[in-house]
Amino acid sequence: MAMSTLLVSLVATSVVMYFISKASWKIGAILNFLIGIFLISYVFALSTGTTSELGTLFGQKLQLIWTNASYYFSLVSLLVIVSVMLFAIKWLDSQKYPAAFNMFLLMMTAGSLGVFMAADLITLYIFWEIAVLSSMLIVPMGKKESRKAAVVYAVMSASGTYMYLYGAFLAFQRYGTLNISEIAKHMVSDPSTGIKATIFLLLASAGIAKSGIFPLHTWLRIAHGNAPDAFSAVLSGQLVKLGSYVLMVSVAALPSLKIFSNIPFYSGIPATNYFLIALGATSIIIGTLMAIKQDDMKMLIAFSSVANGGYILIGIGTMDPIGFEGGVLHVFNHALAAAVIFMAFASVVYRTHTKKISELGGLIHKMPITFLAYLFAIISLAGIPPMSGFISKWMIYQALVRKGMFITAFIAFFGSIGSFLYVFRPLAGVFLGQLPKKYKDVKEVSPIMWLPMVILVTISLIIGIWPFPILKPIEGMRMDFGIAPTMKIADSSHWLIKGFAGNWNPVLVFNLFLIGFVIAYILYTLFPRPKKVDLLAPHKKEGAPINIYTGGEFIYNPDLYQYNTKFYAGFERMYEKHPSWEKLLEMLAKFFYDLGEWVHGWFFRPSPSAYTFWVTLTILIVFWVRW
Amino acid sequence: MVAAYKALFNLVLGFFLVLSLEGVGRKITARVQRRIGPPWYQNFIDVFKALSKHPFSNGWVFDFGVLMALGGAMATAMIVPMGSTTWTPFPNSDNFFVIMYLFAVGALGMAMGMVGSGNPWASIGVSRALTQMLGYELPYLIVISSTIFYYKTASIHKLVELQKNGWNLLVMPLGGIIAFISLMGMLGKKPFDISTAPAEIASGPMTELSGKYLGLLHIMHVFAMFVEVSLFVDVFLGGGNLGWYLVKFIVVWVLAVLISSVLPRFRIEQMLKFYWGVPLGLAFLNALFVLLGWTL
Amino acid sequence: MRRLYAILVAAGLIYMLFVFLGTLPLYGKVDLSNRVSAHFLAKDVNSVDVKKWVEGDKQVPSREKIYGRKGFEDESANVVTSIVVNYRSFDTLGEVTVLFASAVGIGLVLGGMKRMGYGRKPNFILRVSTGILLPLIIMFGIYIFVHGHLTPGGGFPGGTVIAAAVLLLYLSNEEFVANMKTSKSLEGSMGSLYVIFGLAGLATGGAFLFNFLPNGVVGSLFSAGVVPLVYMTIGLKVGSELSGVVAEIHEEREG
Amino acid sequence: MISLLIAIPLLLAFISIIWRSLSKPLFFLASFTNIVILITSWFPNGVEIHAMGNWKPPFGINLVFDNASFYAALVVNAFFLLTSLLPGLVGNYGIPLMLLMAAANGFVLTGDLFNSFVFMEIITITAVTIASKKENFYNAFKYLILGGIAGSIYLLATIFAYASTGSLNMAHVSMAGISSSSLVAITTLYAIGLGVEAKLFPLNGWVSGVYGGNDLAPVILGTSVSFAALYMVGRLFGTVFHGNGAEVLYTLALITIVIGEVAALRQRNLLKTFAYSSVAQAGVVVAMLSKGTGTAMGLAYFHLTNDAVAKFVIFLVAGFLVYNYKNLNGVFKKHKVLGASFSIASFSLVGFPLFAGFQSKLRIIMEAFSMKDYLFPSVMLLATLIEVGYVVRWNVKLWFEEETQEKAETPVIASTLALILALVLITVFIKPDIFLGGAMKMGNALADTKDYIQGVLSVVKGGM
Amino acid sequence: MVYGISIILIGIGIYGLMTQKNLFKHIVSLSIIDTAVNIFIVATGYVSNGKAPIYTRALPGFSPNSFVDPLPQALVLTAIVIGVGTLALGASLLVRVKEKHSSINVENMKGVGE
Repeated sequence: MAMSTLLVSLVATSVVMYFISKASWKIGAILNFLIGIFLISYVFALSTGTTSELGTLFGQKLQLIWTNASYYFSLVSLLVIVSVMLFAIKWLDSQKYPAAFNMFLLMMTAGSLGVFMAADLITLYIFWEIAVLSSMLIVPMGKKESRKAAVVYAVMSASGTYMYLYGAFLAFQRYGTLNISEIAKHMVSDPSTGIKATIFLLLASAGIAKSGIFPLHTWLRIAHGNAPDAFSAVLSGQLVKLGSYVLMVSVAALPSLKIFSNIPFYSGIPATNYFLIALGATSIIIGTLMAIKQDDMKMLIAFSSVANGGYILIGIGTMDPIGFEGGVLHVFNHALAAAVIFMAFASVVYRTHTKKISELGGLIHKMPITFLAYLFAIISLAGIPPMSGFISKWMIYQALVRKGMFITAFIAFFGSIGSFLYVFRPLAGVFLGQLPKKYKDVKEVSPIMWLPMVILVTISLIIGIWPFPILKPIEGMRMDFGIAPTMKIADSSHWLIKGFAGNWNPVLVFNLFLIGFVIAYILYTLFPRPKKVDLLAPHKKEGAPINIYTGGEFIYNPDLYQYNTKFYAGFERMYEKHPSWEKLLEMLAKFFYDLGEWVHGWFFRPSPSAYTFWVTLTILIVFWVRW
Repeated sequence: MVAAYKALFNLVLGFFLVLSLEGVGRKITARVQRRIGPPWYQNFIDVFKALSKHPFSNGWVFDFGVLMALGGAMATAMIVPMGSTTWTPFPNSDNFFVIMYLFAVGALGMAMGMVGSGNPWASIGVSRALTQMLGYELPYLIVISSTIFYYKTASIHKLVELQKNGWNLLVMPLGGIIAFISLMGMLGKKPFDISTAPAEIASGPMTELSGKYLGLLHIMHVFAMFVEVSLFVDVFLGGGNLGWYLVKFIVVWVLAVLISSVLPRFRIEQMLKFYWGVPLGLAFLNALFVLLGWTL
Repeated sequence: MRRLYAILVAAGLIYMLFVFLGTLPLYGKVDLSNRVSAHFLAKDVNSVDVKKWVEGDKQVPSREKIYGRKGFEDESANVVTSIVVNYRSFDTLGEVTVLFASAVGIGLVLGGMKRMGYGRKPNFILRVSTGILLPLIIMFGIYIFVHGHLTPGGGFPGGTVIAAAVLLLYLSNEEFVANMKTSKSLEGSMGSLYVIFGLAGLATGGAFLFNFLPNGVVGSLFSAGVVPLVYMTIGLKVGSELSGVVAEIHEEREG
Repeated sequence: MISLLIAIPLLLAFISIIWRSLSKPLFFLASFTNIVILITSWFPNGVEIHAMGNWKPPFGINLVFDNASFYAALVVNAFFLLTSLLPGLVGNYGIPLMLLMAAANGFVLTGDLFNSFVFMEIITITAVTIASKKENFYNAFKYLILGGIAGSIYLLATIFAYASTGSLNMAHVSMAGISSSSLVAITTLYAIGLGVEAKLFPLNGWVSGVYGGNDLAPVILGTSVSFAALYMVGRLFGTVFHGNGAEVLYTLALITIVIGEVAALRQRNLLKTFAYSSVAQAGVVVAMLSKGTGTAMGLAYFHLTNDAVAKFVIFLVAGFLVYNYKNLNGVFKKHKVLGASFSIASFSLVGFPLFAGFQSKLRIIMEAFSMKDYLFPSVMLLATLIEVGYVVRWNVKLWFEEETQEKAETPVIASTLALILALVLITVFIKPDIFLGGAMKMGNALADTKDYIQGVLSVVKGGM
Repeated sequence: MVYGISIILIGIGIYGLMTQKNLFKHIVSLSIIDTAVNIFIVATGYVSNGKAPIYTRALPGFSPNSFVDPLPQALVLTAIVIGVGTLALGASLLVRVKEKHSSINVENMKGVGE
């Protein structure tokens, strides 16, 4: 099936899916999942270089092309989406609008795939909007706040998108083509730096908005935090990656190093890229600091997505071979980790109906599989071996240190260590500690819901040990974009990943960890067996006290013996009175509202007298100007 | 196969060296504070005693966390080069960042296991420990980054080799000092023992530990300290053959103990403000010097 | 302050219009031969070569005698009427429609039910003189629109005069209610008649509002083809329409 | 034949004043006949004129039937036909609607400046009448005053044109050498006079009150009449005055776009929100018209057609909702078909892909860029951004908020119509030629002054 | 002169529209503008020493510029009627405005918030 046929029929199918789901949403969800599986197999079967044509739009051919980048991004997206589709088969029974959810999820899938397949800027835009529109319609299916979230999301996303559109047409006006590779060629030979930089930044701004980079990051909190729970996994794991893709297109597919070689800023990185890197760095700081102080677990991970978007941008922005690979690989890592985390949270919310960390605790006793999935996901998110998350962070550090970008490196380190803090907060507050009494009858979610999490975590672990399959398309991408094409970073024959300053062997490191663990286990079994302490004693028997150390006192209410409110109070206090960008943007929105009020009050509401005044004044001004 | 023996040797040496040095450290502290103090082998006694007692387990995550902590720490200890290429078990994987992050596995395991005990004091302790990490790691990583930038390698044994003509401490003294201050925090010595703070939060993460759990975590702690001090010795003091390496190791240790024995404990914000003040600034200054080529 | 701004703006507008006046020919110094109206006056529109005319050859004839002759394309002695009802009859249809639309609008807006009283008895003189004046007024109105193509006046003034008669009735008699049904029927049928005249022109002459009746002698009563007929329908229509408006304004809503 | 477009509705209006109850079927009959007449004379592809009373131009009044006026008349009458299918909406207003239809047709078809003034006044008066439905008197009155002033200014402009050319015929005026200062005076006055009906800022104060005041006014005024008014902008400034005064329109249009969207953003009344949106879209169209080339104008009318179709759906649905529900939260849960049509139409308005608005907006931006105009696209995109804000907000509110009220009866015809039009919007995305072909012909016809003059002044056809 | 008067009348009408609080005075002002414009139109057709464009026994023939321009007069006839229509509709609207908002003074009207 040609790519164009696939996309068109996917969009059409999504509408059909609504009516199927209307009859039975379960069948719809299962069909969705099967379509997802089919798409994965389809993606595997396509060979790079395949092209397809969607049609013509105002004299421009809408072309699709399958590249390494398309393969990689599509695969990552589909992994996330298909997992969520599987997850949704059960999870949807807690939702109000299952039919619409199925429809828009499938439509969004089509849109995302189209974005990755697009060979020209306008095709990209079309599918981009399809993805945005359909996802925007899923967001408000959540709780009350999600309505506002949808609006914020739409506006933020649109602000990036329209800048992109402007850039695309600017490029078209100047170079007479919309094809990305053609534009790249023209831009290299274009002498005017100003226009090139404008086009570059305008194109990138769509990515900035979508992947939650600094000035336009605020929608992530509200949208990811309030969207239907399972859909947050798609938002954070997949949709945000559309932004990363566009950033990659604008930085790498249009070879920014060559295009802007006349404005180097610092260690060979052009000022334009450096600007993006600075934005990425700011995002890391904001994302990390804000994530640390969140009590709403979904918002916490939403801010973490801001920070991780920053990593991706920094990695890609350096255009250093290893940094680029790191940035691109981070897309995969964050996608999987965020998807699992959000699905785990969705499971928690599914059972407990709250997403406040301070209202939860001790769920490990009830939902161990969810807990484990979450645990491995945060290990990956925090960039700790042996999960795959480490590889990309390691690569990004390599690039930063090599380029001598110490401030950026510092911020990256800050974000990385900060991520330990924030991922630990839900771990401690939701899963560990004391189980509140009201949740004593909570059960683990059904296998349909935990299976996708486990699968994704397993993939992440396997890639952490043996990353070469995923590094292969990334290397291919790097070759396509001509970033140090002779360099080889992933050396699968020696099981090595080569950095500029030292290599490492993921298999070896994993084995060492395994050996350490085995030794520890041997030591553990050598010594006397422990007695079990029943942490759930107060839940099982009315009037039983808590079994752990309480300073000699008797505590009967486990809810009281839980530390999860203001987990990092000591640190949070230090930046309580931080300036808020979100407030600034809200002020901007309010400004427009007030302007509307003003306009309405001055020009539209008044009596005929005022109308007359304006008409006459306008005549006079026109007369004054023209005469 | 040789590599495996070397790695094993790392473990053995690390265990005995640090455990005895801990004893020595207690002795020194006692002397500074005009006490007699326990014998130098007291810590061996403590560990084995703890291991032999019947413990209580607070659930599977508690057990799992302890194992993960110990496993992670040992895995890291196996990679760390001891002063020279000869004593580098895995020359292809001794990348600084790999060591740093592998090290974090142990820390995470411990934190998870301890919070899994269900005791809020443990949670508070972990929260403090993580915050402290945010404090000391940043100046440290900047300094190490500038070192890597300067020597163009992140591989520890190559760094050691490149210091043949002069210690890194002498190339960038500022960096060395900052790294040492960070090392104090890493070791959890006073004034940076905020996370355990026995008198405040009932030993923090260790609140629920008993018997062999206490022993196993002590061993984990031993390996952790081994890794931390070794890294400092390798990166700043030029390593040297095994003998020299041990001497440097002991000197760094004793220095740290001496400093910590005369200082009281910071509060958590004080600690952050301290690290993000002068040390971080100086670390950036150091980085600037490196960039400009103003090294000694 | 408000008045000051108003004065300033109004003064600005006046200034602007004065400046614009500069683009117009001076008052009274108009050269009619440059304008289309020259040919309306000369009644030779159909013989003008448009191609040459637009290029500057104005072809203005000088005619010794028009009054009392026949054989022109249009025969109303009143040139304004010939423009209004013949050359630019379409405008007039629009004009009729405006009035109609406005009357319909008033009906819809006011939509009253019963006659509104003035609250005091009409004056004796008024009551008595109404009876004397009414036929005169109506006759005068009819005269005006019947002679529209000969003298100043026409359907609109005539209709208005007739409506004035109805107003007089309303003023003089509190009980008087105009027969709306009749007036609406008259209004509607007269309006339709105008359109039907137009359509008849379309049918016979191939153009909407074509003057399909034979012309007569300029200056005589039975001349100018459909012009007097149209003016009569207009007169009746306007009369009934404005009477309707008068009636509607005198209605009030229950409660 | 084309004079029937005006004559039939007029005749039927006059007849229905006698038999009031017939007004609704007669209205349908009139619009249906008009559409049939138009279909039988599909795209003349040349300039055909109908000289009234056989008085040849420039002396008599003539109707001009070319691609431009055909397409405009088609759109105008189509919306009247759609409206006539909704008896509940028409109510007592059958006669004003017929008159409005006649006037709009006359306005579109006429080739005479003064005649266009007459029709504009009929439009104003009938529109005021329609605006006063549902006791919306004060707003109707404001519209009347503004319309009156605009009419006076339009009339002044016409007189200036007559005084300096000696003719009222558009073709003649456009070819007569008018001195440049005189041209400035005329175009300034025309810009202002038309600006009121074309909803240009700050002459559009009436819009929110009139469109927001009842259910009928926006449906017909926001679609047909606004199309007719904007057609006249193109005719006057494109054909007759060769783009003189375009910069005035351009500037006013840009301000209009921003102001309209900003005002819409802040609105809490559904009808008024989209009334302001209509203002902004008129700005887009006028800005594009001011470019003066055939392509630009064609795209402008393409956009306007899309906008009008979308607005018809939106106002239809919104009118139904506003007058049947006190609280609009989540009403679409009860009226899924209406909701889907509304959403599709509003998304088309924004210009999301899959809907017609995308085709026109993108083409417009592209065309503006190709003319090296960088300001207009940026203003338009900024406006679209604001538009996204309120369109999404309304959609979310109407679909997802918790509903509170009992279900009102679903209007079957309105739902069907809305759905069909929504599907048309999707079809136009796939096959833009449905609207684009005609609109481009219209644009080219408007831009081709020479052809127009030739057609009107030398090929004198009495008949037809 | 006539031009001047008509233009000043337009100004007066505009001034009235802008300053008056009573809505009926708005209609009056609008009517003043209408009238002024009509005067203006007629003035554009004036030819010095031109006669009224009616053929009578006294004026049987035609030569250029012997009559005043009849076309503006015809236009004015139409414009006047249009003005009347506007005026009548406006007045009837005001009747209902008064009923609904209890006043036709802009400042005292009730319920015209939005």
